[in-house]
Amino acid sequence: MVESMPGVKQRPLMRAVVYVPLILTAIYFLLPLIVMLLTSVKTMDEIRAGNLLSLPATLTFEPWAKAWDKMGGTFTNSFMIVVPAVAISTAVGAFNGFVLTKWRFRGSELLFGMLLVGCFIPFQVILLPMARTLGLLGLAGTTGGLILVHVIYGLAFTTLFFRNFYVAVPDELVKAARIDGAGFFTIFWRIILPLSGPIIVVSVIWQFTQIWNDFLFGVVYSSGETQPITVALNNLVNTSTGVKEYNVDMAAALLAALPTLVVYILAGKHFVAGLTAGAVKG
Amino acid sequence: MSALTIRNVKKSFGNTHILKGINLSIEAGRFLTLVGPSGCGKSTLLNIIAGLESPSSGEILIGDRNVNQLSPKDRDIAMVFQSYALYPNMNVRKNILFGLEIRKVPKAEQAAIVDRIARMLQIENLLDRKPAQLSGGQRQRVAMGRALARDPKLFLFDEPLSNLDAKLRVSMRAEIKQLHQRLKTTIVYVTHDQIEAMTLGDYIAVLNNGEVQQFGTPDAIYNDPANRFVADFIGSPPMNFIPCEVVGSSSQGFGVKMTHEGGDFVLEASGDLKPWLGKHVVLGIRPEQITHVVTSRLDERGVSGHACPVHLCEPTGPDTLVTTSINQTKVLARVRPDTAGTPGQSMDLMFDMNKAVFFDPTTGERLRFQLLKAA
Amino acid sequence: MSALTIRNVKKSFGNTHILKGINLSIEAGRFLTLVGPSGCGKSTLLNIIAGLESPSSGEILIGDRNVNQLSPKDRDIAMVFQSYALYPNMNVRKNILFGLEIRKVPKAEQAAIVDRIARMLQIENLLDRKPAQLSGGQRQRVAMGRALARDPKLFLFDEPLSNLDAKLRVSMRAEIKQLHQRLKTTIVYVTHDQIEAMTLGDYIAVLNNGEVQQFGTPDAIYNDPANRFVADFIGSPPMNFIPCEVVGSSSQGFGVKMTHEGGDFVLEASGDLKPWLGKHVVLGIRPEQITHVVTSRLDERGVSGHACPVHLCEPTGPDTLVTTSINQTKVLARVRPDTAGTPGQSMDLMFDMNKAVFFDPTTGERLRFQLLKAA
Amino acid sequence: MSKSEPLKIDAVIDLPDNNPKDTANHPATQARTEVAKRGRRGTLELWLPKLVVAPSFLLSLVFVYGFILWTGYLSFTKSRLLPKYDWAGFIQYQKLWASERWWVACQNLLLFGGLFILICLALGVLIAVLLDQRIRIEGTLRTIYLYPMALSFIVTGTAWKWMLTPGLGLEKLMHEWGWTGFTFDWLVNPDMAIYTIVIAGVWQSTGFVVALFLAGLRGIDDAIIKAARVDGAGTWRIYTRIIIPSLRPVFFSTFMILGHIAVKSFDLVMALTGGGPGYSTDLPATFMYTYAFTRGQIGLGSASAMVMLGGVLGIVLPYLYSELRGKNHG
Amino acid sequence: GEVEVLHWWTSGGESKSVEVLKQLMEEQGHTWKDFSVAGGGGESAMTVLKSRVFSGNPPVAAQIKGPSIQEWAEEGVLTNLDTVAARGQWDTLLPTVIKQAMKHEGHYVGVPVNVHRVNWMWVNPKVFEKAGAKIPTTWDEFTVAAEQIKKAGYIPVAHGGKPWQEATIFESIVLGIGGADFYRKAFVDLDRKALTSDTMNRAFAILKTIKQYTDKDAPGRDWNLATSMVINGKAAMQFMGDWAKAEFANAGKVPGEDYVCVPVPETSGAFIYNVDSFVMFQQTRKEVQAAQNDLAKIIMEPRFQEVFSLNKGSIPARLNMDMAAFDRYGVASMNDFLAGSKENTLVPSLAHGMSASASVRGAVCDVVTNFYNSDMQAGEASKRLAMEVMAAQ
Ligand SMILES: Nc1ncnc2c1ncn2[C@@H]1O[C@H](COP(=O)(O)OP(=O)(O)OP(=O)(O)O)[C@@H](O)[C@H]1O
Ligand SMILES: Nc1ncnc2c1ncn2[C@@H]1O[C@H](COP(=O)(O)OP(=O)(O)OP(=O)(O)O)[C@@H](O)[C@H]1O
Ligand SMILES: [Mg+2]
Ligand SMILES: [Mg+2]
Repeated sequence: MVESMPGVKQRPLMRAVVYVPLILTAIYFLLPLIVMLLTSVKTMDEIRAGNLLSLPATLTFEPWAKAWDKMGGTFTNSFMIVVPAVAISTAVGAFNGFVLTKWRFRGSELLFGMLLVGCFIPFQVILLPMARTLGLLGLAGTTGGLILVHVIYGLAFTTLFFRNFYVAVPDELVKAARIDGAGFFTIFWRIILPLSGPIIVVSVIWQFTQIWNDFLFGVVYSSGETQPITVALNNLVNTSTGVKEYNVDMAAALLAALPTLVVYILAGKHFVAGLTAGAVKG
Repeated sequence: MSALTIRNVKKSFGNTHILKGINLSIEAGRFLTLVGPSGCGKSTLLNIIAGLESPSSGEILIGDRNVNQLSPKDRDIAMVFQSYALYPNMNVRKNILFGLEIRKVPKAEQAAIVDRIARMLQIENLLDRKPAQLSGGQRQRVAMGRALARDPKLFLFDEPLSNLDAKLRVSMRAEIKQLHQRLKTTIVYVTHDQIEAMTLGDYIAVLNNGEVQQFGTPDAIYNDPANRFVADFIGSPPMNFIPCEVVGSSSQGFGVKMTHEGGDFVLEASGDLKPWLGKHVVLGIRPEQITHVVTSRLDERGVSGHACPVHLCEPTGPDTLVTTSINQTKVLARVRPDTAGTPGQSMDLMFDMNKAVFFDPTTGERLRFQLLKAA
Repeated sequence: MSALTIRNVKKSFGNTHILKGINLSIEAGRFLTLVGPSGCGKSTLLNIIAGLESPSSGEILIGDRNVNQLSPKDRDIAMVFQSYALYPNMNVRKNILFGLEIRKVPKAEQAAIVDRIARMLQIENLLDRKPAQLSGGQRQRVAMGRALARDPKLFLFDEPLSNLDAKLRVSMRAEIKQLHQRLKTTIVYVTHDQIEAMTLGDYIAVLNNGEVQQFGTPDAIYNDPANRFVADFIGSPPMNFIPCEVVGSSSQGFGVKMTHEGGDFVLEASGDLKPWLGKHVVLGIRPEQITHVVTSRLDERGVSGHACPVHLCEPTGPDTLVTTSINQTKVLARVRPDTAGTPGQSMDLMFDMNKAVFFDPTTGERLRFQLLKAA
Repeated sequence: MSKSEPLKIDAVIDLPDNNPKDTANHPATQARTEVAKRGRRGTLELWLPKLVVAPSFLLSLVFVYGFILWTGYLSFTKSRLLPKYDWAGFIQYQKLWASERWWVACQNLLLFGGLFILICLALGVLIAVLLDQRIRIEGTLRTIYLYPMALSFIVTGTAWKWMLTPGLGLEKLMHEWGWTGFTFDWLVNPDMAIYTIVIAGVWQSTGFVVALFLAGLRGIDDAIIKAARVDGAGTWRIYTRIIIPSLRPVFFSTFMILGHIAVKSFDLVMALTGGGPGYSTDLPATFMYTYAFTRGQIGLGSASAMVMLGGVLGIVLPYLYSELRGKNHG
Repeated sequence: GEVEVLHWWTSGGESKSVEVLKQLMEEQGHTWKDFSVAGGGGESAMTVLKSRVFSGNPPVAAQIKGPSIQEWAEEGVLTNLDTVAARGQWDTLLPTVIKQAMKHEGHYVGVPVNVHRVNWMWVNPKVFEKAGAKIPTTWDEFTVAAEQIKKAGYIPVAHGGKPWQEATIFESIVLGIGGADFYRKAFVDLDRKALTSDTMNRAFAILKTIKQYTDKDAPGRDWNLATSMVINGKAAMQFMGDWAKAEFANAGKVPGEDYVCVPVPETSGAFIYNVDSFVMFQQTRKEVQAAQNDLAKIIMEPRFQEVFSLNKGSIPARLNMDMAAFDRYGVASMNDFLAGSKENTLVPSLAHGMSASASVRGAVCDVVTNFYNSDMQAGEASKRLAMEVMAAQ
C-alpha cells in the first residue's frame, strides 16, 4: 500500500530490511514441513543415524505405503463427514447471515449474540451431554451424528462470517428485489448468493480445516468403522508399545494433512481476499 | 381519481419521530417531487409507500385501495433507488428483466420490452455488461430501465440523479421529464436539489422535521412560499431575508425601510401592511429580484432603483452575484456580468417588489396581506 | 515570481497516457482551479505536485526550486483530499495537530494554532470527537483545518466540496473564498463543478484528455473559450451549438443564417467572417444570451429579436428555460419566468451576439476573427 | 472508512403485531377478502425469515445453553464415573480451588495465553506489514505462513515433538552441524516446557493473524496514507501512528480469536507434552478432560469447565456487546 | 452376532493378539467390529467408552481393568458372566486375587486376559561387565553399581519421563522397602498413616536418587525408547514391566545373554501385578448376548491366553497352563506369581490402575511426578501425597 516514494530511491538496504525477516520467518514456518517430508522418506536406520535435515541416502516410500495401509480406509470416513458438514454449516450460516442482516426483527441481534457464544464454549463442556443426546437421537457412533455435531458447533462461526459479510452488502439490493416481486428465497438465491463467493470460500476453508482436523469429536462420537482420519492418525502415532517408526508417523501425519494442505495452497489467495471482503470487520 | 393518497402517516424509530403525520394526495399521471433537507424523512416516506417499511400509524392508498397490509411485490410499483441498487451479479439485460421474470412474463414479451427500454435509454450496446463496468450515468439509466420495464401503477424515484456530476444531471433531468410526458404514469420523485424539484414536478411537497411544510405547484412553492423555511430552502442562491420596519410610503401605500452605509431608502410594498405599521417584519426578496437597472422597467409598479455599496462580486458565468449589505444583513443581488459594479464602490440596483414576501420575524410564518389597488 | 510551475509534465500508467504534457504556472498568492471531466487526470496532477506520485517526465518547481526529487514532506505543501482522508484513529484535535507534531512545533504554539483553526472553522465543540462521529460537512471542515493548521507555501485542494449537498456547498464555497482572501496563500483547487471553478479561481485550467485545453481567468474561460470542449464544459445549462451557414448580412457585415419552423432569420456577427462566407460554422451562444426581449436593448449592436417556436418551458425558479429548435438543433434560452411563452406557440427571443463565438465544425477549434468596426 | 448503518426493516416484519387495527378500520370492504388472502401470504413471508433462523436458534438453545446448564448442574453434584444428580453444593468448587494442579493449569493458561497472543500478534503484524511492501513472492510466502493452519494439532504436536526432543531433533542437528555446545531441552524441562507449547502454537496460528492483518492493511484507505505523507510523516511513523492504530478493530477480532484458541488449547498440549513433564504444562482444558474423563471425577471436571467458561465469557461478552452495539470503531 | 470391541491395542504384538481374538471369534461365526482408540494408556479409550455408555450405545466389550471394573459394575451396565464362568470352571482356573478383581458382589463381570508383572528390572549385562559392576539386589548395591556405570560413561538408568513411568518405579520401591503389607495399606487401603510414614519418605528419597542416574533427555520419552537404550547398550538398566520383553524380542535379543531380567531391588519375592481384562456391556439383542458369551469363553481358552501372553511378554491369567512355549523369564514370572499367591505377596499395581480408582491413581501420579520433576523434599511429598489421595476419594 505504501508505494515507492518519488525521490526516495529504493535502497538495497531497505529491501534487505524487508526481505530478510520475511525469509527468516518463512524458514521457521517451513521447517517442520521439510523435516516431516524428509523424515517420511527415510528409513528408520537413517533417521537414527542422520539428523533432522540430512537428505535421505535412499528414497523409500515404504513409510507412506505403511501409513496408507493403516489409515487409508479412514480417508473416506473423513470425507463422508467433512463434505456434508461443511456444506450444511455453510449453507445454514449463509441463511442466518442473510436473515440477521437483511430481515432483521426484534431480537435478531440478541439471537446473533446467542449464536456467537457458541464460538467460544470449550468443547469439553458439551462432550457428555452431547453423547447422551446423540444416543437419544439414535445417532450415536454414526457418521450422521458426527455431521450433526460439527454442523451445530460450526454454525456460530459460519454465521459470524456471513453476517459480517452481508452487513456490507447494500440493503437496497434486497429492497429493489422485493419491489421487483422476488420473495425470500428468490432474493437469496438470485441476488445474495451470487455475491457471496469470497465469503463462501472463507467459510468453506475454515470449516473444512476445522472439521477435517477435529480429533475430540471424532474420537468420542465415532465408532470403529466411522472413525475419521485424525483418530486413525492418533492410533498410529500415539501407541505406547512397539518401536516408534518416526518415518511412518510423519508420512501418516502428512497424509492426514494432505487434503487441507491442498485446499490452502489452492485457495489461500481467495481466503485472504475473502477476509478483505468483509469477514473481519470488527 | 387520486392515484396515491397518504393519510396521516406517522413513523417513529424508537423514540425518534421521523414522520409526524403526512397527508398528501396526487391524481393519476401526475409528477410529485418530495424535497427537503438531508435526513428529513424523504426516503422513509418513499419506503413506506413502497411497503418496504410500515408506518407507525396512518394509511397508504394506491388508487382506492388501502395497501397497508400488502407486501411490496403486490403493490404494483416500481422504484429507482438512490444508490441504483443494481444487482451486481447480473448483466444489464438481466437486471432489467429480473422483475419480469419473477412475474412470469412470457419470454417473447420480455425480449420486446428490453429492446424497447434499451432503445429509449440508449443503452443498447451495454446490455451484456455487468454493473461494475458501467459509468455512473449509465448505471443510473439502467436503474431507470429496470423500473420502466414494468408498467406499474406508480413509479417511485429516490434521488436518482444525486450521484451524477452536474453535466450528466442536466441531461438526465431532461430525459426524465420527456419520459413522464410520454408515459403519463404517476411518479413520486425524491430529491434534495431544488432545481430538479422545480423543473420536474407538477407538484412539490416540501418536507422538514417530519412535516409537510408546503404542498403545491412549483410556481406556488417558489413564488408563494408558506413560510420562511420553504422560502429559504427553495432557490439558489437563497432568498434574501432583510429585517426591516414597516413605514408609510410616499404613494399612500406602505413600504419597508432599508438602511445601508450610503443612506436610507424605502421599498414600496404591494400589500396592505397596515397591521404591521411601525413594527418589524422580515422582507424576503430573491437575488434575481435585485438586479441591474433596466431603465424601461423602472416605471413598473413596485420596481425602483437604489444605489447600494458593492462588497463582493462573484461572477458565476451567466450572472454575477453582487453582495451588498442592507439593515446590517448581507444581501445578494444577481446582475448581468457586464453591469456588475466594483467592490468598494456603489452601484445602482433595481428592486422588484412584486414578488417580495414578508415573514413574521419571530415565528417565520408568512405574512399575508390584501393587495393594494394600483394607485 | 511564480509560486508553482509545472513544466511539460507527463504521466503514464503502463500504456495509458494520463497526462500528456502539462504546462502551468501561477504567481504567489493566486488561486488556480483545475477543472475537467471525471477521470481526466486532475487528481493525478495534484498528486504529482504533492510528490505522492512521480511524473513520467517533466518537472515541478515550487518557488524557483525543482522539487522532483523531494519527498512530499519536504515540499512544504498542505493538501485536502477528495475523501477527506482523516486519520480514523485520532480525534479532531489530533488530526489537526499531527502535521505540526511531526514538524516538532512547540506544544504551546500547537495549542494556539488549534484554537485559532477551530474558531475559524467553527469546530470548537468537535475537537474531541473521532472522525466517525462527524457528519460529512464537519469532516470536510476538519480536513480543511488540517491543511490550514500549517503555513505551507502551497495549498492543494482535491474536490473538497464534492461530497456535500448543495446547500452546504454554497456556504463552504464562500468560506474558502474568504479564507483565501485573508491568507493570501497560493492554492491549487481541483473541482469538476464549474460554478466552483468560476467563483473561486483567479485562474482556471480546463483539462481534458490529459491536456490543458485552456488556461485563463474565469472570465476568459467563460466568455472566450478556446475550443468547443471548453465552451461546452463550462456553463450550466451548457452553451448552444448551432451549425449554420455564414452569409453576408444587411449592414455590410456578416451574419449566420438561422432556420426554424416559422421561417429564417439572420444573426449579425460582430467579427469579420469573410474567410468562411458561404461555408458552415458552428455558432456558440449561451442560453442567457438568448432571452426575453428587453426593448431598450434592441438598439444595441448585435442584439436582435426574433419570434421562435416554444417547444418546452422549464421553470427553474429564478429563470425559465425555454427550448426552441433552430437549424434542427435544440436551442435553450433563459428568460425571466413571467415572460416565458407557451409550448406549441412562439415567443419573441432576443439574441445578444456580442458574446457569441464560432467554432470550426470539424475540429471544434474556435474561429477567431477581427472585430468589425461599428457601422 | 465509515459505513452507514444499514436501514433496519424490522418494522416490516413486525407489521402484524403493530397494526391489527388498520385493516379492521379499512373502508374498502370489497377489497377486503383479497387483502385478507394476500395478507395470509404476506404473513408467511413475514414469518419465513424467522423460520429460517429458528433451527439454528433451537440448536444453539439446546446444544449450547442447555448443555452449559447441564454441565453447570453436574458441577454441583458428586458425579464420578457417570453423571449423578444429587445436589451436593459447592464442594467440587472447593476441591477445585484447593487443587494444586488446577492452580498450575491456570497459571499456565495465563503464561501460555499471554505469550501466545502477544507473539502471534507481534509476529503476525510484522509479517503482514512486511508482506505489504509489494513483495514479489508474496503469494508463495503467504501460503507458507498460512499452511500450518491447515494441519491438525495432532500433526503439529507430532512434528514439533519430534523436532524438539533433545538428542533427536534440533539438538542433534546443531551438534552435527558443529555446534556441540547447543542444548535445547525445553520440552523436558518442567520450567520451560510450557514455552515449547507457545512455540508450536505460534507456529500454527500466526499465519491466520497474518491473513487477518493483511486483509486489514489492504482495506485501509490509500488517501489516509497520502495525507500522512503530506503531513510530513515517514514510513515508520505512518505505520506506528496511523496504520496500525487504525487497525484497532482487526486487533480486536484477532485478540478474540487467539484468546479462544488459547483457552480451548487441548489437542496441542496432548500431542506435544501430554501435560508433562509432570503436570507442568497442564491447561484448564486438559485439566478438565483429565478429571472428567480419565479420572472419573465428572463433578470436579464440570466445576473446572464452568470456571473456564466463566473466564472465557468474561473476555468474550464485552466483545459481543460492542459487536452488537453498533460500529463505534473504524 | 456382531461384536464391537473397544481396546487400545493398536500396535506391535498387541495388535497381533487382537487379530487372533478376531480370528477366533470369526471362527465361531461372529463378525468382529474393531474399535481401537490409542493414546495415553487407554485414557482416550476411557473417554470414548464413557460417552458411548452414556449415550446408551455401549460397545459389546471393552478393555477395562482393576477397580474400574467394580466402578462400572456399580453403574449396573455390565453383563453378568456367571453362566460362562460356571461352564468354564473359572473358579478353579483363576488365582484368588484375579478372581476377586473379576467379580462384583459375587458375580463374574470381567474376563482376565493375562497378568503382567510390573516390578522387573531390565539389564544389559554387557554394560555392567564393562563397568565392572554387579547387578544390584538392594538399593545400596544399586547406588554403588550406578556410580560405577556412570563413571564408565554409560547411562545407569534408562528412563522415560512420564508420570506413569515414574509412578511405576515408585511403587516398586515402596513394595521393596515397605513389603507387601505396607504396600497394600498405602496403595489399596489408602491409609493416611502409611502414606505419610517414614517408609514412604524413604521411598521418595530413593526415587530422587534414581533420578540422578538418568540422562537429562528422559522427560517425555516413551518407555520403549528407553528400552532401546538398554538394548543398544547406551544404558545399563531400566525399571519396567514385563511388556518390555517384547521390545527385546523384536530386536532379536536373546534372554539371559543379551539381556537379563531381575526383580527390582529388594522385591525379589514380591509381585506387583497388572491384569488386562475385558468386560461386557449389557446388550438387548440375543445374538449379541450369545456372542458376548462366546467372546468371554474364547478369552479364557488356553489358546488365546498363550498367544496373547507370548506377544505381550506377560503370563496367562489362567492357571494350569503348559508353559513350554514361554521363555525363562515367563516361567520365572509364573512361578513367582504362584508363590506370591500362596505367600500373599501379590499386590496390585497402583501405577497401572489395579489398586485404586482412576482418580486416586491420578493423584498419586501427580504427586510423584511433581516430586520427581521438582526439588521438593521427600517429607513434603508424602504429606502432599496423603492430602491429594484423600481429596481424590
Ligand atoms: N432504522 C432507523 N433507525 C433509526 N433512525 C433511522 C432509521 N432509518 C432512518 N432513520 C433516521 O430517519 C431520518 C430520516 O431518514 P431518511 O433516510 O428518510 O432521510 P432522507 O430525507 O431520505 O435524507 P437524505 O436526503 O439524506 O436521503 C434520519 O434522521 C435517519 O437518521
Ligand atoms: N494507478 C493507476 N493505474 C492505472 N490507471 C490509473 C491509476 N490511477 C489513476 N488511473 C487512471 O488515470 C485517470 C485519471 O485519474 P484521476 O484520479 O487523476 O482523475 P480525476 O481527474 O481526478 O477524476 P475525478 O474527477 O473522477 O476525481 C483515470 O482514468 C484513472 O482510471
Ligand atoms: Mg434518502
Ligand atoms: Mg480526482
